[in-house]
Amino acid sequence: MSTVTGQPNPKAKTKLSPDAATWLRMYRQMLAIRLFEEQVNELYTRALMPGLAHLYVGEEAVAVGVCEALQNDDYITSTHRGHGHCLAKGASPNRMFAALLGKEAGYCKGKGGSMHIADPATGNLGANAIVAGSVGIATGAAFSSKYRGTTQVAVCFFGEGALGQGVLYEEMNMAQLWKLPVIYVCENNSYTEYTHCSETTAGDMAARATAFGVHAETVDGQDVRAVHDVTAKLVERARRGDGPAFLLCNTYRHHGHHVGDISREYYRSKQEERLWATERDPIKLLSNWLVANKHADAATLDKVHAELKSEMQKAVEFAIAAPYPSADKASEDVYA
Amino acid sequence: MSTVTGQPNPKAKTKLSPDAATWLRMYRQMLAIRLFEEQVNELYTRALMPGLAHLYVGEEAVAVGVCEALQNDDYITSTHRGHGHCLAKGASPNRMFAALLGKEAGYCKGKGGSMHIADPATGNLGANAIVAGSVGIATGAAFSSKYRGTTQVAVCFFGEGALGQGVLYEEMNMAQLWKLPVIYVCENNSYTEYTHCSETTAGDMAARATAFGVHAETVDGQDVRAVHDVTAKLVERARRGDGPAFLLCNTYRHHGHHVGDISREYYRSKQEERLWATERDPIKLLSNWLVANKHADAATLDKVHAELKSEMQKAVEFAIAAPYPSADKASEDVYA
Amino acid sequence: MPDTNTREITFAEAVREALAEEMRRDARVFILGEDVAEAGTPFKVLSGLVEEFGTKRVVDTPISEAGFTGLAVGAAMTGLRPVVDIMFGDFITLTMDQMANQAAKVHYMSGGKWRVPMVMRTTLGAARRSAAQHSQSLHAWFSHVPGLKVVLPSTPYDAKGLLKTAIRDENPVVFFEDKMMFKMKGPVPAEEYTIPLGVADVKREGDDITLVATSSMVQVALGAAGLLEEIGVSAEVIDPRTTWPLDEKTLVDSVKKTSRAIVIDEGYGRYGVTAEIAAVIAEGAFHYLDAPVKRMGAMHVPIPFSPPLEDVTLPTERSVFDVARALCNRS
Amino acid sequence: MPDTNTREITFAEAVREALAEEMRRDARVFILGEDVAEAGTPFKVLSGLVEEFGTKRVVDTPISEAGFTGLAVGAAMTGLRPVVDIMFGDFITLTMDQMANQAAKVHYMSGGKWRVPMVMRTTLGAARRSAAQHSQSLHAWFSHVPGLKVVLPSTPYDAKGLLKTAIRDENPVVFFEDKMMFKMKGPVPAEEYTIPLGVADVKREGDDITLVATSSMVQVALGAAGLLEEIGVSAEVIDPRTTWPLDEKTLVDSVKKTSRAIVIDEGYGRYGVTAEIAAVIAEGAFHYLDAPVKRMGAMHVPIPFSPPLEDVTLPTERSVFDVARALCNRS
Ligand SMILES: Cc1ncc(C[n+]2csc(CCOP(=O)(O)OP(=O)(O)O)c2C)c(N)n1
Ligand SMILES: Cc1ncc(C[n+]2csc(CCOP(=O)(O)OP(=O)(O)O)c2C)c(N)n1
Ligand SMILES: [Mg+2]
Ligand SMILES: [Mg+2]
Repeated sequence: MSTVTGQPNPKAKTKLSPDAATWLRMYRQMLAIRLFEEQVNELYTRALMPGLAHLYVGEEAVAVGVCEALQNDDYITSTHRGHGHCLAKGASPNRMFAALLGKEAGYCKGKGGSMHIADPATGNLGANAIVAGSVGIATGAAFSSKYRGTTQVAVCFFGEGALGQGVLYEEMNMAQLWKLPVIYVCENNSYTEYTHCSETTAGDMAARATAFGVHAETVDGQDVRAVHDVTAKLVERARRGDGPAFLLCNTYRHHGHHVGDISREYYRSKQEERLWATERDPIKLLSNWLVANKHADAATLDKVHAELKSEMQKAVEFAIAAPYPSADKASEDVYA
Repeated sequence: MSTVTGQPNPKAKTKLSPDAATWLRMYRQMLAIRLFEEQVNELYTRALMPGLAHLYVGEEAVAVGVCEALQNDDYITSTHRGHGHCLAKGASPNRMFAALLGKEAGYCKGKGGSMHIADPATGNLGANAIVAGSVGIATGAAFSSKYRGTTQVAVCFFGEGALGQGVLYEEMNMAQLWKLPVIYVCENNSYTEYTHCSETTAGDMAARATAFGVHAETVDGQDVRAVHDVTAKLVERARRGDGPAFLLCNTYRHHGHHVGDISREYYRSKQEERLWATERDPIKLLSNWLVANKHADAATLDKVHAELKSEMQKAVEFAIAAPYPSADKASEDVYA
Repeated sequence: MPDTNTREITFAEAVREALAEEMRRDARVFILGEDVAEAGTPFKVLSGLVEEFGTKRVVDTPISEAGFTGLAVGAAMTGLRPVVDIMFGDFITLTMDQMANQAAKVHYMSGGKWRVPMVMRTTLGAARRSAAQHSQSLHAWFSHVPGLKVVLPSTPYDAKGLLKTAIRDENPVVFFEDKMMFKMKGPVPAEEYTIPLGVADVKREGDDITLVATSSMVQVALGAAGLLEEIGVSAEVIDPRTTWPLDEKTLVDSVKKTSRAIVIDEGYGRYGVTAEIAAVIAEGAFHYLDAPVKRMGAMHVPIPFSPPLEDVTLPTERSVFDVARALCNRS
Repeated sequence: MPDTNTREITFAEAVREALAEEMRRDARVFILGEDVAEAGTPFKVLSGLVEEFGTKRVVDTPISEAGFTGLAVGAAMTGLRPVVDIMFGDFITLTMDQMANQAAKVHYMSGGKWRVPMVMRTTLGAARRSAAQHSQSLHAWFSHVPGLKVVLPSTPYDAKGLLKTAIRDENPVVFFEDKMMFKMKGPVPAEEYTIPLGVADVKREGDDITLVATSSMVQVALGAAGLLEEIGVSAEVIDPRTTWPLDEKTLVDSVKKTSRAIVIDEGYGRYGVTAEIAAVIAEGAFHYLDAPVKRMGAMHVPIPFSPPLEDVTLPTERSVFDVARALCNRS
């Protein structure tokens, strides 16, 4: 996979112990997602974006930790909260912003919008606006990889709300029966739209996978190093033919369910939000670690920030300037 | 509930240690189901029955052990293999046979047939020809019972094939979240239509309930006393407000998937069938126990057999003689 | 419509009033769905109900559309009157087994013994820049299923009166609300009223052409009727209000009078609601028609996200006007 | 149809041959469904395939219609050509999200970048005494969804040729087989052939009335045409073969010639396939029609079990004959 700035990923094969350069690349990628999403919020606030968007801010360590353990031709599927996954798998901010604005230059020629970024070039099978809607697709991609005899792995991202959809269990059952190379990554940010997971989720989340014989791991979703390490192991396992896995990542979304969800106190406290934004922010946690371990100094990190900021700014400008598709395009692409 | 011969069940309340008379009544009920099903097979062979039917022969201890632990106003839902459940919950053989022949006197006025016996008078919410199709209905009946403040319990019967349907997990999750008085009775006879459960079911069956926090028990489904004991405990538990349970009953169908499934060796061996029919037959197991423990002698059991045989014979004759509904009835009962 | 004590309220308020009144009247009525309680749904249609009726009767569910719809079927059979909330009409895909194979058939299959008095409230309509999985109008599917009734209110007044009737109905009823209409205001009497299912409403009288329009398309048709008036064409606008039962007589009688008809519905045009209604009119008013019955629905494409693309997929006042003008041979 | 080397084979054999030929031709084609392998499905349509192609390519699934349909979508996107088997058409209820929200939309939503070349084979048709949940003909639902194609073969010849084309199509195609037709025999060439989707077939030529019939109703229409001939009415029988794409021209042209039409389909009559086809004809042949287009479908009731009830819910040769006779003003 490529990083957000387009450099090819030098890893020929997943490494279990990444070096400092790798951690720094992950830092850059996480920050890129953060800054991308801040621009999205801006676009919404300035009424430049049609519709709504669901920001990934706060959850960056999951997408980045996982996708850094994948190859370019490995597959992912994503969700309504999907910008982070798509960027981490190598999408270009230019075409992402253009997609969000409904421009022809965007992924999907303006037809998909925020919730449907898809890109064969980076193995992105598509974000999905149906909760758990892509579980079948990811499992099918893993089936296909095994059938075709490749070592491609499929990663299926979803929120803990998807645990409510029965199809998830149907897929995990088949994945385990047939030992398919698929990793179900559950991003547990504790909330569906406006309801806490304790009101919607009985029993134990990870047990919902192990009940089907699916190997499960739980990880701190704010710790990109931990996410990456465990994913790398699960990817190896899947490539070896040992079958599917379920990775429960505990995380948090800093913003509302979507950009318009501003008054949130009826479902979660400001105090809780503050705690996660300060003590548990994945980017801060990584930058502190990088500095503490002398993998980077503050100046380096500031430079990365400045570079990305200007990159995102330019990407937004590209998207704003890009033309809309002409109306006659509406009836194209229905059938292949 | 009533037994098949129509005597009212004297129990005012579930007893945890049934006496000999109760075991004898269960024997009668199991045998009634067996003889009923043998008549159904006859009707099919003699081409007197429209369509097909799925026989419950071999599984009688489950329906009887469970339903004997219920009151008349407790609910059940049933399946395509549902004759046993309906009879055990108190259905009359006359009207059952009439239903199977599509006669007006049948349950459902001939509209439902073998797979759709339903009867409000005995709390039977209906058999269902969609695998797992009644899991929602049973869970909803339990929701209703709790909402209305009654102590009614709902029992949902299904085969292990229903473990493949995602909706089951959606319902168990809600049942546990809301502590609903519903008991999911999984009749594991090792086969769906023509496929062994090891090919369709990954992981551990009971864990599929406990993963959702649902209390699970496993029982020998050929031992009616064991089935009854554990059900009685689960019913008490549900009435107390302690929530749902999952009861895994290991059992076997002696016949084919349906009456027309004659050549079965491509999916299961004659030897296996013979073993279950001889060593593991629930009726034989109970009659042996009754005699060994001097709760009944052979003559008594023979008498029961003779009585039931003639009862079933008469019921079949009733059904054969009963008139079909007139064609204009086809358009009635679409809307209430 | 009684015109004493009539207030202007929004479509969302009308829905909420109907629910609140029926919940006060009948303790068996309860609401089940995602984010229905404290959040009052993303559209805020249910705001305040949990405060009055508590979480026993306004129940937040997991994201399990099949599961809670099925649960509602069982609850309805055993003495309750569930009102199920499916946030976006696109998600009825997940409930088709519970609705078509269970809810719709229980009464018939049981020979009339069990009943399923439940309501499913859901949405339809595009134009919110929500793309293909959040913009569909799939009411044709349910209209095709015997045992279900299907309601498509187009004004606050109709929404309230029809929803109250739907809740009191002994059958499963699916109630589609246009997402774009929630904030639309209209007159609604303070006193109680209900509207029977199966009675079309003449939203505007006219002589030259009949515009049969449902839900979101009623305002479009009324707008087109206004434009037509400017060129001397008098359009009658009829809202069937329910696709099943369908008030065929009112539709056919109108076309017998006007001799021309356009059927406008926001579902996909092909194999959609417009086909049935057009076929009914073409047969019933055969000898009166001066021109073929025209149909206008959503373009036969998944709804695109990009505004200039989405906008061309839907009938508009202008496109209806153009078709009507051509049909009436005006230039 | 080439008439050299033509054999009489059953509909089931024709389906099986199409699958076997395509599986030999293209290693990406595989079959997924319940009891498809050793059992060859309850209808034995697939008998023998697992012996030739092994369990890698003929895959028994759990009873998870949504699950394995969704899996097929992903497999199709990533280089395979799944043929999904849904045992009874009644169970498509469980796959509506995977088919309508995923399979049908992936290509469009991705701006044409991903493709979903999959086939869903399923059944339709009543009259097997299987009651309401095993007798439905729900192809109208899929016909309503842009992005899907829908095929309804009515003979062994059509079944084979159309299925081969469906498997080679780059889009999701739903293929409905009438359960009562599996044992019907008909001529099928030994040499390879395919039939394009979207081309109607004139099953019988005639001048006085057009009977448009699909799937199971084609034989009924042909039977009725025979009865009509006895009273001097010459009926043309046209089978659209695919409801989407729909060969409107052939249908309309026929009615322009005959001036009368009946549309016969085994789905529920209301909001069904007959509505669309009747509306297309009524519009396209407006100036040629001597009588309203009539529609005949399943009675608008859940299919009952009891034989005398079930029998009256379906169009028959006799009822089609009666309607046609009345339409042609014969007594
Ligand atoms: C099947 C379905 N039901 C409901 C919705 C509406 N919806 C969109 S996002 C969402 C909450 C998702 O929560 P979760 O899966 O935890 O993801 P998160 O937003 O927290 O990342 C809901 C209910 C939907 N898109 N699809
Ligand atoms: C949703 C659905 N899929 C498939 C079928 C076809 N079918 C009927 S019974 C059956 C097997 C059921 O197996 P199980 O649940 O174990 O019950 P058993 O027959 O063993 O009692 C199948 C696949 C169905 N009725 N419903
Ligand atoms: Mg969440
Ligand atoms: Mg079984």
